[in-house]
Amino acid sequence: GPTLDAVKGRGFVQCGVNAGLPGFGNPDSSGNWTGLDVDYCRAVAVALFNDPNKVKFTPLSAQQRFPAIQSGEVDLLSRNTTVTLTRDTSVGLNFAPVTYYDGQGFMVNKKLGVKSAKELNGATVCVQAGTTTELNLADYFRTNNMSYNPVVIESNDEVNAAYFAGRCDVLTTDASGLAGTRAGVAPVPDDHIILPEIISKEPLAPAVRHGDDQWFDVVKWTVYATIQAEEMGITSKNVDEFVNSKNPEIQRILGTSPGMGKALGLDEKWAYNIIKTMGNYGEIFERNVGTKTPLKLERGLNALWTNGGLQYAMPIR
Amino acid sequence: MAQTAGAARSFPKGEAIIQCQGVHKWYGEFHVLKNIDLSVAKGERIVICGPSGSGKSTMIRCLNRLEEHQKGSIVVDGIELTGNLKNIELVRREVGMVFQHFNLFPHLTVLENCTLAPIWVRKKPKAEAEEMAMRYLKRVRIAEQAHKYPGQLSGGQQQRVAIARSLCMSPKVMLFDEPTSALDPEMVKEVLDVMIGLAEDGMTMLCVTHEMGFAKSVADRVIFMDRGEIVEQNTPNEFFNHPQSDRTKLFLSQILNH
Amino acid sequence: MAQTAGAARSFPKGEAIIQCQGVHKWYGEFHVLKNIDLSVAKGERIVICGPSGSGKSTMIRCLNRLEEHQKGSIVVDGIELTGNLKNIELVRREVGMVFQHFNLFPHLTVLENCTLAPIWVRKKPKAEAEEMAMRYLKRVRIAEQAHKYPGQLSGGQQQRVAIARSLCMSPKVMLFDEPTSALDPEMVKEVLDVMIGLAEDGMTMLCVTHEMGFAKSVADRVIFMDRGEIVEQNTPNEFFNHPQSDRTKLFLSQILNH
Amino acid sequence: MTDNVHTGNVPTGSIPDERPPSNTVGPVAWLRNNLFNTWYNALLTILIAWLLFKAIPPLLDWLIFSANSFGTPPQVCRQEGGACWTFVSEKLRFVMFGTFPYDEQWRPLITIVIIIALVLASCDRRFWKPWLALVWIAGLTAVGVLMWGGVLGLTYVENTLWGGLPLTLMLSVVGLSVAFPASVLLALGRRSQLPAIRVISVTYIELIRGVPLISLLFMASVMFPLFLPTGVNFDKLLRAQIAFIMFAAAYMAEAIRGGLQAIPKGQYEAADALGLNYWQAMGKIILPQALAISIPPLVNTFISFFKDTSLVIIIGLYDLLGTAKAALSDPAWRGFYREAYLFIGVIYWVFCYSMSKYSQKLERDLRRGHRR
Amino acid sequence: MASETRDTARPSAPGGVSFSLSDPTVRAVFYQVLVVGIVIAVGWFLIHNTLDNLSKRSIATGFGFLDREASFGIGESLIDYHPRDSYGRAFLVGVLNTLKVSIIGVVLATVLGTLIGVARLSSNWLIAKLASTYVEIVRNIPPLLQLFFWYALVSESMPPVRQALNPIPGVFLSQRGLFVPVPSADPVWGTMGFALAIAVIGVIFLRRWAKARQERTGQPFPIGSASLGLLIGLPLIAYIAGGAPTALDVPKLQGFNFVGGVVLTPEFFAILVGLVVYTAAFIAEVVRSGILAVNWGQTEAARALGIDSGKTLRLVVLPQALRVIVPPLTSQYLNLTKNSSLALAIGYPDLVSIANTTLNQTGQAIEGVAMIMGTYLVISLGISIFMNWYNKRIALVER
Ligand SMILES: Nc1ncnc2c1ncn2[C@@H]1O[C@H](COP(=O)(O)OP(=O)(O)OP(=O)(O)O)[C@@H](O)[C@H]1O
Ligand SMILES: Nc1ncnc2c1ncn2[C@@H]1O[C@H](COP(=O)(O)OP(=O)(O)OP(=O)(O)O)[C@@H](O)[C@H]1O
Ligand SMILES: [Mg+2]
Ligand SMILES: [Mg+2]
Repeated sequence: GPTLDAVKGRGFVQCGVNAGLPGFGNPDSSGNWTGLDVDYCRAVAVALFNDPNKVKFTPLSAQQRFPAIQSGEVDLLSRNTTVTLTRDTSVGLNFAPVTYYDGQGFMVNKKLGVKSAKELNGATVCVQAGTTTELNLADYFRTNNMSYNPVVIESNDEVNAAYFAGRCDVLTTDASGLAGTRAGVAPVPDDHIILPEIISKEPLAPAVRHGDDQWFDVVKWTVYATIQAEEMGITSKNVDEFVNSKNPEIQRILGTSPGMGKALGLDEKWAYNIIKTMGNYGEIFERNVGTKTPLKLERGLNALWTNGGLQYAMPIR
Repeated sequence: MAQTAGAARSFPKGEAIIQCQGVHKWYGEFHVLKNIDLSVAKGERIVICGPSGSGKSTMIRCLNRLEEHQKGSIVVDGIELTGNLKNIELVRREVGMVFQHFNLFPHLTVLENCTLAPIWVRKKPKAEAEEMAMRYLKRVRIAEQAHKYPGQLSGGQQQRVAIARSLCMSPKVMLFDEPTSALDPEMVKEVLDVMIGLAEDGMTMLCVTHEMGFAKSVADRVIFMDRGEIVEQNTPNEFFNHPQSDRTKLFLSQILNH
Repeated sequence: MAQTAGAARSFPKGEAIIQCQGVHKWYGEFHVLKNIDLSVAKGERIVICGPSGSGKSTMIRCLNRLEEHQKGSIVVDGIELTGNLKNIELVRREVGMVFQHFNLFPHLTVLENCTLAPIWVRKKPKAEAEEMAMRYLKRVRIAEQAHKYPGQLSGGQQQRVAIARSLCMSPKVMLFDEPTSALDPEMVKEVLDVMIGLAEDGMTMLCVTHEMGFAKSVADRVIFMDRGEIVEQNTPNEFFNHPQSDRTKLFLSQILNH
Repeated sequence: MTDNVHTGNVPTGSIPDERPPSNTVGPVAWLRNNLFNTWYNALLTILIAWLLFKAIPPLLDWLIFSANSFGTPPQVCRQEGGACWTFVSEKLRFVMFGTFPYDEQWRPLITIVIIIALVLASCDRRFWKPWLALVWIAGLTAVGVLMWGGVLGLTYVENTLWGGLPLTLMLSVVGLSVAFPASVLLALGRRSQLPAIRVISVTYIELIRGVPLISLLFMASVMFPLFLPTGVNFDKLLRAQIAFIMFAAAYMAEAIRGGLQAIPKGQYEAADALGLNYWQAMGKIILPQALAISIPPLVNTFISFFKDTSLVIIIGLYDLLGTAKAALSDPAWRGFYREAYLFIGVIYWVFCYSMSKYSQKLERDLRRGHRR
Repeated sequence: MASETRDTARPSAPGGVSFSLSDPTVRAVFYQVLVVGIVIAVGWFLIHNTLDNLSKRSIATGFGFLDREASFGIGESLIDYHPRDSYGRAFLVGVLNTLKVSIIGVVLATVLGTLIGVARLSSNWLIAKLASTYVEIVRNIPPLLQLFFWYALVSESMPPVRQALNPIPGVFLSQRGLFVPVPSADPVWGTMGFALAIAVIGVIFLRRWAKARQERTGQPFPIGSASLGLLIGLPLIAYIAGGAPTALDVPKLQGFNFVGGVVLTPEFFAILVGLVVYTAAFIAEVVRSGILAVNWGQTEAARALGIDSGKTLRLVVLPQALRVIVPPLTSQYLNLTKNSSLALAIGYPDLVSIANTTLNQTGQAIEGVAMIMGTYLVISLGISIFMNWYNKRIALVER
């Protein structure tokens, strides 16, 4: 397909990411991009070129992301984007498997003494422009017969700044984002609490634009490969031990028995490379957002189906 | 004053409408007018000449307080010109002025130019003001242009309108500051003709001009200024034929040979 | 043509450098030039006069196609002026023009004004162009100002530079459009002197002017225009002393009495 | 005719000059004329003097006297009140150079110096010679080499990492130098005798001038590839630059058109009469004068253009304003926006103010050169 | 007397026709065809690519989305708006917000700019210097930076909503903005509005009558104070006649926020103050140069006629200065309107910000940007047409 050819010809992947969401897409103090979304960009680069650095990151605001992917400004949008029907159809996107199951939540200052989102009638809410968050917020207050004052600002930084300055009572975004903001941005993290209500389903997934199914396949199976690897216990540390495994399923994934790579138009070692350099889904999760990170997120819905979560890879065969 | 040649002559003969005594003026450090004594009788026609920069304009502009003098006294029509705004406005009503560059109001028609001051200063009804304006416009032979704008007229026509505009205030004195020097030669005559007509009607006039023909034919008195002082004043006849001071002679030799 | 008084006389005597035949021109609906027939011999000096608006400027501006004529033919130095840009450029090289308002290029020095066209149109080396320019500037007695800007010169000096600038293209014909009418009276003479010098050197000249002294002393022929037509043409002597048409007589009485 | 005007002995005046009365000159007279000439002016003077007296000491106090010295940690700053200049010293390099690799930041520094030197050199009218263009080409090449690297042993730096003052300067300087020739053509096009060319120029100019710059930037930053064949694309910085050029060209064309209109018809005629062709007449006669006349409006366009480079923050490029905001979003330093905005405000101001002063000087110079 | 040559009719076509490139008409046609060709080719290329790309990526096009439910909230709106309204209505809210800030901004900037421009010409040295300092500082700093500054200033230096400042009873100032009380609903307000309308009509007639009277008798009528009296007096009478109700809708802190009264939000405040302060500096320059452009001779001539300084300004100087001022003032108005799009950066829901959200929720990028540009073009065109009409009306008639 045209996108895949273009990427191959160019020698790197153009990936749209969040400009500043700790744990998902964020440049660290030395300017290196980090985060779960970022790691999936790298994983695709590894699948194609066996080099996690063959990616060029384009930081995008919520409002810029769809025009950017539509226009071809980026090949892959990995920017905590919620899968919705409109986006799949009229925006013209194809969503890869969900990399993070999220839900929208609220953060408030402890001093307000609010315990539940149901108590937020009349509150002023800071929200980023052009997100599903903005829509869910409206829906939630509508269904609960409450009113609110939105303060809608374009960039995430500005939204956070407005909230912490006291312009709003409530900050709303995906729960994972709230955790990141509280951990990384709040002047005093303990002054703020995240309310228990999760008001929406926010399955976050990488997306590509319509028109190149092969490229879509590459991205889709890159994600599945990491999940499948976790299911089988393959990690970046022990992957080499599995190379000689007799398990035909493992052989197929790691390319010991050929065929899968060719079908995707990739090197037979594609999955091996991904796991070796980026790790499996669990590793990526823990590294970026897990309990040992400032975000301190539990696996929850993002646990494997075998552990009662939702992460379920399609069979690689 | 002994210095002023011809000062011994008994000017003016009639009742004085303008009286300047010991008038001095400075621009910053620059002494422009030096001890000006001048008395103008009702109906008198005075031509002022002198080299460029000698203070002619400054002097007549002091007479309606467009410039402020710093020493001496100026009394016009019985009113002394001091800082008092009321007095100044009273004097300005009685003193008409025509400028070198016409200074018509470009956003008003000829007629409106003429009626503006009568309506707003003399508080005349519009109809009356217009009627009078048309009379004066006719007199300067430009009545048919009354509804044009100044920008549509030639220089000579504009200057005639400017004269009519001043006349509409029925002034007692008219000041002219080189009224023809910004005009094309063909237009000089039409303006001079109007001024001669005015003079014949007995208007008190002070006119800064280099048109010596005009001076000879209408002036009662010619005043020669140089470096801020009145050097000589005399009847035109005497002035042109028997200039007293060297400076006058030099000046006359220059302009008449030209 | 029988209509044109004096047309029976045998002008021009020599070889014709300019030939106009039945030239007409309109501005919109307004007929400015009517059936102009004119032939100018090499070395001839022609003065064109006539009331304002009679089409004098328009006529000579047609001769180097600053204005386009709509009917008739104009041949200059053997080249017919049509829409063809090549021809127009060729003609303009051979025809110098001096305007009422000088139209010097204010951003260039006097010398640069003079060398611009020789360098870019005649493709002369710079040194040669400058040398020639200095020669002509000397001739108009202004060489010492060569490195000043036009804005630093008086009107008379500027007009002399404008003449020198035209001469630098070594034109075969010079056109003058009221070259002295924008000048202060003191400066008229210096420009006329230069033009007289040119005439004495045998330059073919067409000059719109009201300086009748000039016409009398240098012109081979005086052309009188009115309302877009050539009303009369004759030697200066005849023209001034025995004007044929009434319009000419009226005109002469006006300008001479002024 | 004899030259009689300036000969002969000029007699001197008979009354000697006197000094003006003392109450009309000197400082007291100045005060009276400038501050207390009427009763309402006297009142206003007193009122304003009182306001200034109220406002200036606290301002100076915040700025200087009770300002915290360099090195005071932010927590202390917050308690002390006063300006916290540590913020500026701490974040100076980030604000100035953005995310350019820390150890390589001497490169953007030299870039700034080169660009400023180029601009200063071009300000001197003696240097307005053809070789100046060569110096510019050389200078901009050097800037490119320094910023990108990848040759001469310099490490390669992607332009997504550029930021701060070099980015601001490059966007405006490169933008203006490309937009300028384009705008001259547009201005000529708008005054062309050929209807089609005139219509196209007018449409372009009016269309661009009718919409806000940010909508153009937005289009350039995210929608541009839609307009190109699939797979063809330029880099984002370049596209922002193109948007700026399109924008600046339209505005500058209008400034130049004003100058063209001010050239008297006689100049065109004189050029024609000398036999110059269209391009010679334009290049040698009309444009030099028209551009000189257009300098004040042109410099005004330059100034507003320089200020407008700050809008790239909206499409995610880190120019000077972008880096300052990024520095402010550091949780440790949140709230020192007065210091941050004051600092970059001063930088912008110095550039713009010197430009406007320069244009005034140039205007005076040019006028003096041409007139008596 | 020689008979005149007959006026002949103008020939319809010029004489010789030739087809070389040095013939200007051929050349003109050639160049124009060339340029138009290039423009059409480039345009076709871009449009073709766009359509191609859109279809390849199966992106829906068209404006059908405008009828769909917007389902996002908007912070402030001049008309009733609810998330269940359509995208079209949301966009309209944005347009109205843009118009609101532009119109109020234009008025305030004109007033402030005129004051400062006149102050720069003041004979009071201190005022003149102060005004020029203002102009030099404000003009030379990017407007976006000034907006950020104003926004940060309100959101950081105002007290939190619980500790709102209460300078006048009923008026509250906090991070949520300025809340002021409005009179609560009462029939008397309607009557007062009616009385005001009558007063306006009365003033118009009074002016006519005064003018006619002056024309008749020459006596001017104190029209200014009389109109003012009428405009204030009539509604006041209506108010008292209606029982002089004093009930106010006073904002009260309720839950998270003040309820009641009207609010000036920080976002609106920041964008308005930012635009006004910035544009006023430019308008000041326009006004100053306009006044300076009126020849001093005009003032002298008026003075010499005995017209006092106030009337000189009103009757002679201002009418002429306006002609110089209006064209550059028009471009300042246009700039202010276009700069209102910077509202995006500080969260004021103007048309750009709402269109951006819309195009983001719907994916209709091209339509969205087209709507933004189209709306601005229409607004700009409207301002230009109005100002050009006004300029024509006051233009000087020249020879
Ligand atoms: N506003 C001013 N400030 C300073 N000096 C002035 C001012 N106006 C005039 N002068 C100087 O005062 C002197 C007299 O000027 P004035 O205009 O009265 O001369 P004038 O006799 O009318 O000359 P001209 O024939 O050129 O009009 C001149 O030297 C002039 O330079
Ligand atoms: N561009 C133009 N458009 C329309 N009419 C014009 C134009 N130029 C000149 N005319 C008219 O053509 C007529 C002839 O003008 P021209 O300038 O040739 O007269 P002239 O004899 O040179 O007069 P003057 O002595 O005033 O220079 C005049 O009536 C003038 O109004
Ligand atoms: Mg004078
Ligand atoms: Mg003429």
